[in-house]
Amino acid sequence: EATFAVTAREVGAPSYNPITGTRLNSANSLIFDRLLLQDTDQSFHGALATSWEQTPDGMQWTFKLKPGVTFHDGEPFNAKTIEWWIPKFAGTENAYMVANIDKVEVVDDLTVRFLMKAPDPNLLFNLASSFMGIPAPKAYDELGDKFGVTAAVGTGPYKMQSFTVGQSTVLVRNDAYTWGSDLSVNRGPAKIKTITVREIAEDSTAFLELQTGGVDLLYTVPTDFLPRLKAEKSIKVMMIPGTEIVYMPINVTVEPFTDIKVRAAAAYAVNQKAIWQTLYGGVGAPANSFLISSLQESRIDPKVAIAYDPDRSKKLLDEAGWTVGPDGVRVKNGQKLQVKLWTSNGTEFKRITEAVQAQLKDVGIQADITVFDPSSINAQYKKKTEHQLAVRSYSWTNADIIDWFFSGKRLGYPNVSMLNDPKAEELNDLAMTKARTWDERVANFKAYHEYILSQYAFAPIYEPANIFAYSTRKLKLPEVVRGTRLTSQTILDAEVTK
Amino acid sequence: MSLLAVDDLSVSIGMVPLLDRVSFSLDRGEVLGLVGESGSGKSLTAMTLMGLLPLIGGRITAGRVRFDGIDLTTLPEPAYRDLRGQRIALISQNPMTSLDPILTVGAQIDQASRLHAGLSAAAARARSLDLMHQLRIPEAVAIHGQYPHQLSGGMKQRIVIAMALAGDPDLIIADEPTTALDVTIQAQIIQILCDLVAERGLALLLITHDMGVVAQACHRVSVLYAGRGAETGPVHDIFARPRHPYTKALIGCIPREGQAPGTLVGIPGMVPTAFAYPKGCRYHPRCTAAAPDCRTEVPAGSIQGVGGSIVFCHHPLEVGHV
Amino acid sequence: MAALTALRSAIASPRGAPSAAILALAVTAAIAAPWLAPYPYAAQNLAGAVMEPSAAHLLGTDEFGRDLLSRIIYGARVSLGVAVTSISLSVMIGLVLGAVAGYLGGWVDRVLMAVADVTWSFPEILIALVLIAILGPGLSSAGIAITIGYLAQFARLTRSQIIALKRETYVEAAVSIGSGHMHVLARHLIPNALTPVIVAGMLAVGDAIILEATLGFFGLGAQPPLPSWGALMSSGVAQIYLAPWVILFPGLAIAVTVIAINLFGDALIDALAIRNRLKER
Amino acid sequence: MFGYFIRRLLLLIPVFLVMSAVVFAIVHLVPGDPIDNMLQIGSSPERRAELTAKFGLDRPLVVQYGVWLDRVFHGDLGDAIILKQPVVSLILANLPHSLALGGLALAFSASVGIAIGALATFFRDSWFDRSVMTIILMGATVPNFWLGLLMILVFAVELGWFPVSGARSADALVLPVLTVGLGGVALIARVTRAAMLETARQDFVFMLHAKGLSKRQIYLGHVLRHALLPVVTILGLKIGWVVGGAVTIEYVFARPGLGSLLISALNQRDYPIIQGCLLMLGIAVMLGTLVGDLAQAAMDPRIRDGMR
Amino acid sequence: MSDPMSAPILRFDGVSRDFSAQNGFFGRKRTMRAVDGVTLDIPRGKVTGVVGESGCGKSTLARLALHLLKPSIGHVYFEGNDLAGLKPAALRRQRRHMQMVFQDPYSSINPRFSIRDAVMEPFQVHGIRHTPAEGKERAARLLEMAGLDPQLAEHYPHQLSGGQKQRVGIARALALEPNLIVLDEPTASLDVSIQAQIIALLADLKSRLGLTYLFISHDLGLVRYFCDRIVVMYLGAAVEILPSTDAPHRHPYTRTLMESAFLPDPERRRAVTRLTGEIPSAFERPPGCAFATRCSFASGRCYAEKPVLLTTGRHAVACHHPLD
Ligand SMILES: Nc1ncnc2c1ncn2[C@@H]1O[C@H](COP(=O)(O)OP(=O)(O)OP(=O)(O)O)[C@@H](O)[C@H]1O
Ligand SMILES: Nc1ncnc2c1ncn2[C@@H]1O[C@H](COP(=O)(O)OP(=O)(O)OP(=O)(O)O)[C@@H](O)[C@H]1O
Ligand SMILES: [Mg+2]
Ligand SMILES: [Mg+2]
Repeated sequence: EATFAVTAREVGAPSYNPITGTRLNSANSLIFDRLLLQDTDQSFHGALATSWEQTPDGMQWTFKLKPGVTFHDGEPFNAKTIEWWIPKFAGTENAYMVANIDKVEVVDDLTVRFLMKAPDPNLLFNLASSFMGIPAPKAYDELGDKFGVTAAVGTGPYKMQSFTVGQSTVLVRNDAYTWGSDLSVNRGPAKIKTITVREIAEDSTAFLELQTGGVDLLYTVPTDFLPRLKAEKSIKVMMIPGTEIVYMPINVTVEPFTDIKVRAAAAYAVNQKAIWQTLYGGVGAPANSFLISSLQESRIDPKVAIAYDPDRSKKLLDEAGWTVGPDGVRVKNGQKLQVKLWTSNGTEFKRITEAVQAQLKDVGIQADITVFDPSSINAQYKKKTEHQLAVRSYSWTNADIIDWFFSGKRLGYPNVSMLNDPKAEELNDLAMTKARTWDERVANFKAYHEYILSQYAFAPIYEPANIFAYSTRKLKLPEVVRGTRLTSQTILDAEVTK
Repeated sequence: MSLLAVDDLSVSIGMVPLLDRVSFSLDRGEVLGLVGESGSGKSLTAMTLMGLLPLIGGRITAGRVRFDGIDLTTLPEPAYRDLRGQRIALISQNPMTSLDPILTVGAQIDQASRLHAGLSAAAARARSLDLMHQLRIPEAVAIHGQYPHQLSGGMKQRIVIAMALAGDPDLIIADEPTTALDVTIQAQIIQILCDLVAERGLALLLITHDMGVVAQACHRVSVLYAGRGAETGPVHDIFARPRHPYTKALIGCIPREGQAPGTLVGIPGMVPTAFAYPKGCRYHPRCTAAAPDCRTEVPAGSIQGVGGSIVFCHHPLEVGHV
Repeated sequence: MAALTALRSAIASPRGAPSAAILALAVTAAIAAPWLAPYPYAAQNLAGAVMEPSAAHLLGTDEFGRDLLSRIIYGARVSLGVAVTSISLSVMIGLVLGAVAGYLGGWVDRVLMAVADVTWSFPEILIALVLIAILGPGLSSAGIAITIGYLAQFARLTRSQIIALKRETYVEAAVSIGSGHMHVLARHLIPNALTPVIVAGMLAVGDAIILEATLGFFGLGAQPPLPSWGALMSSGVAQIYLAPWVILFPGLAIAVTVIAINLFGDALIDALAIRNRLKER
Repeated sequence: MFGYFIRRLLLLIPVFLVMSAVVFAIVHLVPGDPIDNMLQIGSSPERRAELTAKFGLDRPLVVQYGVWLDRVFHGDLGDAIILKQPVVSLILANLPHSLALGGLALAFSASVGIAIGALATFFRDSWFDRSVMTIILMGATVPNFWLGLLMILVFAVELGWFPVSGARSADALVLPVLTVGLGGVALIARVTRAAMLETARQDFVFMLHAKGLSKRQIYLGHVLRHALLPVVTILGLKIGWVVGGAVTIEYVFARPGLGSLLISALNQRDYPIIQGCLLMLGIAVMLGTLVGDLAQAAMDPRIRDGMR
Repeated sequence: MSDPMSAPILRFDGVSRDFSAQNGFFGRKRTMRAVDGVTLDIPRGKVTGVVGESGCGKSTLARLALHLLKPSIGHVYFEGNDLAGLKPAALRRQRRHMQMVFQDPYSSINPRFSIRDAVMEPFQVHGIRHTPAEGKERAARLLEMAGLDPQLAEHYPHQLSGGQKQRVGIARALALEPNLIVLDEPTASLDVSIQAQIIALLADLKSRLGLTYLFISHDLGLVRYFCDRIVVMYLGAAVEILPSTDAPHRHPYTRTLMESAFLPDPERRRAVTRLTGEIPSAFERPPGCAFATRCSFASGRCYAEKPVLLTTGRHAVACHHPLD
C-alpha cells in the first residue's frame, strides 16, 4: 500500500531481466537478490552467499550459499542455480562482468566454485552489481525474451505482479522471504504489503506528486526541489554518497584540442564550485577527478586534480597562440576558437552545459551547444570525427570505469575522448589485468587515473549526491541507509506508519 | 378600406436611407405589381411588410403600414410573428435556396401548418398533400418525402408556394418568384399565383423587374425608382399612357414583337446607388425632359388621368403621348 | 491595394486595434532586440541567479542569473523569426504544390493530395517530433519540421482556391483571348489565391510559435544559450514552484502574442471578407 | 446511405496504402541504428549481424515494406526491438488510455464548444459573445504543457481536488481531459459560431423567419443543425489530434498512451513501435474522418446523394 | 452560299460533348451529354441566336465554338480550320479572331486588374507591345468604342456597375479586332434599361465593324429583336433553326417557348400553354424525341425514334409531327 516513484533516467527501462538488461530501474533490487551487497563504506556483505573465499593466486573462488532460499515460483535456490546462471551471460551486454570466470563447479548443494581464466580483483564488486540479481532458471528458460517483461521471478522480498513499461510496476510482498542480509534489521518478510513503482518522466510532476501525497517515496530528487522539500515538514530528504560523475570529455584527436594546452585551458575554465553552489545549492560535491570520492582510487595527487583556474586557463591559451579577439572570442591565424559542445536532453544536462558554455566563453572559447536524445548522441560519437566537447555523466562505483571510457579499444564510443596513447594503454593493462590483490589494483588504477588527468582528456564537473525523499506521514525508514543506494535492504525495514 | 395600405413609408439601414415615402395599397382579389430595376428597393419593401427589417439592421423612419386595420409599424414582435406566415406569407426570389436543404420538403410544409393551424403531425401532412394537389404537383406523396436538391426548380417554387399557403394567408408577397426559373416554368408559376388570387380572394403583391410579367399578371402596378415611387396606377393605364418619363422609358426597353432593328436604345446613364442618390428628382440625370426644378425639388405625387394614377414628376407626360 | 485598405480597416477595427498594437510591439522587440534589451541575453551571473523581479531586473533572473526581460525580448526574435520564416517557406512551397495540383488536376492532383491528406491528418507535433528525430534537434530542424508540418494545410488551401478560381469567368476569358498556362497561373490564379493563403499563413504563425514552444519544452528547439520562448519555458519548468516567474513570463509572451495574432487574423478575415474562402472542402 | 457507406469504405483503401507507405518510409529515414542502440556496451560484429538478420533490417526497403504490410494485415506489427514485446500488445495496452483521454477530451470539447458557440451566436455581439469567445481563445493559444502544469498547480496542488498525475484512478483523467479539451473547445466554439452565422445569412433561414418561427426555434431547430455539419467533420479529423497530439499532456501527467509510447520509441529508435504507433494513429484518423463523413451523410441528404 | 465570302465563318459538324460526373473515387461514373450532335453553320456577318431553357447546353455550345471545350464527337471549323487539329500555339493565335463576351460581367474581370490592364491583356498575351503612351491611347480608344468614359481605365472592377463591366468585357473582346464574337447571355444579369443599352451598342458595333455574332440567350423576345436567325435548343440538341425572326415555327417546343414569353402588353393577355411532364435528365436521355414527355402531339414513334434535323429551304426542324 505504498507508491514509490522513479524519475528521469530511470524512466522507460524496458525490462527486469538482469542478465540481458542494460537499463534496470530501482525496483529491480526488490525482485532479485544478489550473492553479495556492498555497503556505504564499500565493504561486502553476504546476501544469498553466506561466505566466500579466494585462493591466493586468485584463480578460484568458493561461495557458500544460504540454505532454504526459494524463488517466487517455489523452485529452490542452490548451487545448481549458479551453475546455470553464470553461463547465461555469454553473448549478452553484461558478459564482461563474469568474463574472467572460466567455469562454475558445484561442490555441494550449497557450495559453488568459480574457476577463473585470470585473477579478477573486481569480481566481488561485479557480483554486487544490480545486474547480478539472480533470476529463477525455470521461469527464465520458459519465458525467453519475455522474461522481465511479462513476468520476473527472483528470490527477492517482492514479487512482480504487473509491469507496464514506462508507467508502473506493481510489487507484492513475498511472504516466504526470510533471507534478508545483515544490512537490514528485518530479515523478512517485508513490512509493506504492496509497492507500486511509478515512472514519472517530468521532474516537477514527480516532485508535486510527492508533495501532494500521490507518491510516498521518490527514488531520486532533482536538486532544484530540495529547498522546497526540506521546508516541508512531512517530507524527509535523505542523502547518501553519490555514485555519479558529471564531466566534460575532450576529443583529443580534433583541432584545436590536439594541443594539450588548449585541452588544459578548457579544463581549467570549468568552475566546478560555482556550478555546485549555484545550480545545486551546495548539494553533492564539485568533482576534481574522474571517480566518485568514495573510491580509494579517487584520492589522487592534488597536483593532477583539475580545479577551476581561469588565469592558468587564459595563460595556456595565450601560450598556445590563441589571442583574444574583438568580441572576446580567441583567434589564431584568423580562425576563431569556436567549438562544439554536445549534450543530451534532460533539464540537468542542459543546465550544466549552459553554465559550462558561459564559463568557456569567459576564457575566450565559444562553444555551440547541440542537444541530442541519448540514442542519437551515441550514433554521433561512433562517427568518431565530429565531436569536440560534451557534457556527460556516468554512474558507477568502481574504478574500472576509467577503462570503459578511456581504453583505446573503444574509440568513439564509449571512449569519447578518443584517447589512445601507448602510455595510457600500458597503464590500462596493468590496472585491468595485472593486479592480483585489491590493494595492487587500487594502486594501478590510481596511476592510470592520474595519467588520464594529466592528459586533460576530460574536465570533471560535478559529483551529484544520491538524494531520495519520502513522506513521513506515510512511511517510516531506518535512520541510516546502508548500501550504496536505496535498495531492498532498506525497503525491508521500511514500514507504513498509518 | 384596402387590406394593405402603405403610406409614405421610409426605411433606412444603418444611416443609409433606402426607401423614401413609398405609398401603395392593395385589396383582396387584387394583384399589385411592384416593379423597378435592381436596387430600387423592391425586396426592402417586402422585408418591411414582413416585419423582418431588424434582421438586416433596418428600421422604418417614417410613414405607416396598415394591414387589415393593424398598424404594422408599431406591432410588437410576438404579435408580428403570429401574423407572419399565417396572414402574410412570403414567396421568395430563389426557390433553390429558400428551402432548408436537409429537411424533406414535406416536413417544411407541415411545419408551417402545424405552426399556424396547430395541426397534429398527421393532419398537417394530409393538409400539405392537399395543398400540393391543389398546386398540381404530381405524385405528391413521393415528393412530400423528398429533399429539396432532388427536385427541379419549378417544383421547388411550387413547394415554396404551398408553404406560403399552408397558413392560409390573406396577403402573399411574391418577391420575384420566377426570376430563377425558365420561361416555360415561369409562365406556369405566374399562372398558379394568379389562379390563387382569383380562387381564394387573396391579395398578391407581385414584385418583379419584368414588365412582361406585370403586363400579363397584374391589375395595378407601382413603379419604383431608386427607393422612391415613380408612378402607381392600373396596369392598362400605365402601359398605354405612362405619365412618368421613367415608366415610359422602361417600357421602351423591352423589345416588342416585330420591333424594328436599331430602335431599342435603353435609358442612358446608370441606376444610381443608394450612397449617391442625386438631389431633387432621382431620375433627372437620365431624364430627357429634365428641367431645372427637377434637379433641386423632390417631386410630390399627383393624381393623373381617369384611372387615378399617382405620378411623382414635376413634368408628367401628356396623355396620348405614346 | 484592396488588401491595403483591408489591412487598414482591420487595424482600425475594435478587435484589430489592440491586437495590432501587441503584434507591433512583439515585432519591434524582435527587430530591435539588441537595442531594447537591457542586458546581453547570454550574460550569466551565477551569484544573482533566480532573483525575483526587481528594479534592476524587471522580470527577474533565471537559474543562471540572466536577465529574463532581455531573454524574452531576444526570444521574440528567435520565436517569431523561426515561426515566420518557416511558415513563409511553408506557404511558398504549399502555394506551388497546391497550384500545380489544382491547375493540372488528374493524377498529379490525386497523388499530391493523397500525400497531403495523410500528413495533414497527423498532428503537427507528431510530424515535427518524427522529423526532428530524423534531422537531429536544433533551431533549423525545428524550422524544417514546422515548414513540413504545415505544408499540407497550405497546399490544400491553395488547391481549393485554384480550383474555385478556375471556374471564374475571368479565367475562362483569359483563356479565350489566347493566354497560355503560365500566364493564367501567374497573372490570374495565383495572385487571387494568395490572400486567403497568406491570411491562413499568418494564423499559422501563431500555431507555429506554440509548436516551437512545445518542441522547446522537449528540448528540441533553439539550442542554448539562444533564448526562444519555448526554450525559456522549458528551463523554467524546473523552477515552476520556486521561481514561477521564470516560466510565467515567457508563457504570457506566447499567449498574448498568439491571441493577438488570432484576433488580428480574425479582424483581417472580416475586413477582407474571405471567411468562406478559408474553409476547405 | 448504404451505397454511400460502401463507397466511403472503399475510398479508405488507397488512403490506407498511401498512409502506410508514408509511415513506413518516414521510419526508415530516421538515422541512428536500432541495432546500435541494442549494442550499447561493447559487442561483436557477429552479434550485430545476427540481430540485423533477426529483425530483417538488411533486406531491401521494398521487401521490408511488403513483408511488413502482409504482417500488418494479419494483425502482427512485429516485436519491439528494445521492449521485446509484440507491438500489438504494447499498443493494445496503451490504446485504452489514449481512447479514454481522447474520447473524453473530444466529448468535452464538442459539448462545451458547441454550447458556447451556439450561445455566442444567439447573443451575437453581446458582451457574452465577445468575452467568452476571447476567453476560450486563450485555451487554444497557450501551449498545452503550460496549461497542464498550471492545472496541476491549481487543482492538484493548491486545491487538492485531483491527483497530480498518473492513470490509476478515474479522477486522474479529469485534468488531462480538461487540458486537452480546452484547446478543442475554442476550436469547436469558433467553428460552430462561424458556421451558425453563415447559415443564419442563408435565404432559407430568412424564409423561416418569414414563416413565423421564433428566433429560438430557428436557431435550435435549423441553424444549429446545419452548423453541426462542419463541426462533425472537424471532430472526426480531431480524433487523430487528440489521440496522438496529446503527447505533451501524457508526458506532463505521466500517463500511458500511444503518444508517450511513440515518444519513448522515437528516443530509442524502436522501429516497429514507431511504425505501429503511427499506423494506429493513421488508422484512427482514417476512421475518424470516416465516422465524421458518415455522420455528415446521415445529417445531410445532399451528401448521401453525392450532390456535395 | 456560292460566294466564298459567304462561306460560314464557323461550322459545327455533328458536335457532341459529354461530361462525366463521378461521386468520389469509387462512385458511380455517370456520363451526360450536354450537347448532342449539333450540326450548324454560322454565316458571316449575321447574328445567329441560340435559345433554350436553362441547362440545355447553350453555354457548352458557346465554349465548343471557341474550343474552350473540346468536342467529344464531331468537329468545329473556324474559317475552314478544324480547331481540334491545331497545335496549342496555333490555336492561341487563332483565338485572336474569335472572342467571347460572358454572361456574368461581375466575375469576368480579374478583380486585381485595373480596367486598363483588363482591356490591354489581349495585347499582352499576344506579345503586342506598346509604349505606355500608346497603351493608354489604345485602351482609351477601346473603351470609347464600347461607350465608356476613357477615364475609367484607372478604375478597378469593383468601382464599376454591371453595365459598365459588361462594356469592358466587350471592349476586351474587340481589342484584337476579331471576326466572330460569341455572346453568352451577355445581358442576362443586367437591368432592362442597361440591357437595352448593351444591345444597342452591340448592334452598332456589328454594323460598323462587320462582326459576326453567335448570340446566346434565354430571352426569346430579345433574340427575336436582335438576331437574324434563331436556333432553338432542347436538351443539347438543335431542334429547330428559324431562318428569320418572323419565320413560322414548326417545332411544338418552339411554340411552347414562344407562348410562354410574356408580352409586355396588358391588352394582349393570353392563357399559358401549360406543359406537363418533366424535363428528362441528360444522364438518362430517352431513346426517342427528348421533348416527347412534355409534348401534346407526341406519338409512339416520338418515344421510340429520334427525329433528325431536316432542312427545308433554310428552315430546319427535328420533329416527327412538325406544325404547319
Ligand atoms: N442588408 C442590407 N444592408 C445595406 N443595404 C442594403 C441591404 N439590403 C439591401 N440594401 C440596399 O437597399 C437598396 C434596395 O435593395 P433591394 O434589395 O430592396 O433592391 P431590389 O429592388 O429588390 O433589387 P433586386 O432587383 O436586385 O432584387 C439597394 O441599394 C441595396 O444596396
Ligand atoms: N464543366 C462541366 N462539367 C460537368 N457538367 C457540365 C459542365 N458544364 C456544363 N455541364 C452540364 O451541361 C449541361 C448544359 O450546361 P450549359 O451550361 O451548357 O447550359 P446552358 O444552356 O448554358 O444553361 P444556362 O441557361 O443555365 O446557362 C448542364 O446540365 C450542366 O450541368
Ligand atoms: Mg430584390
Ligand atoms: Mg449558360
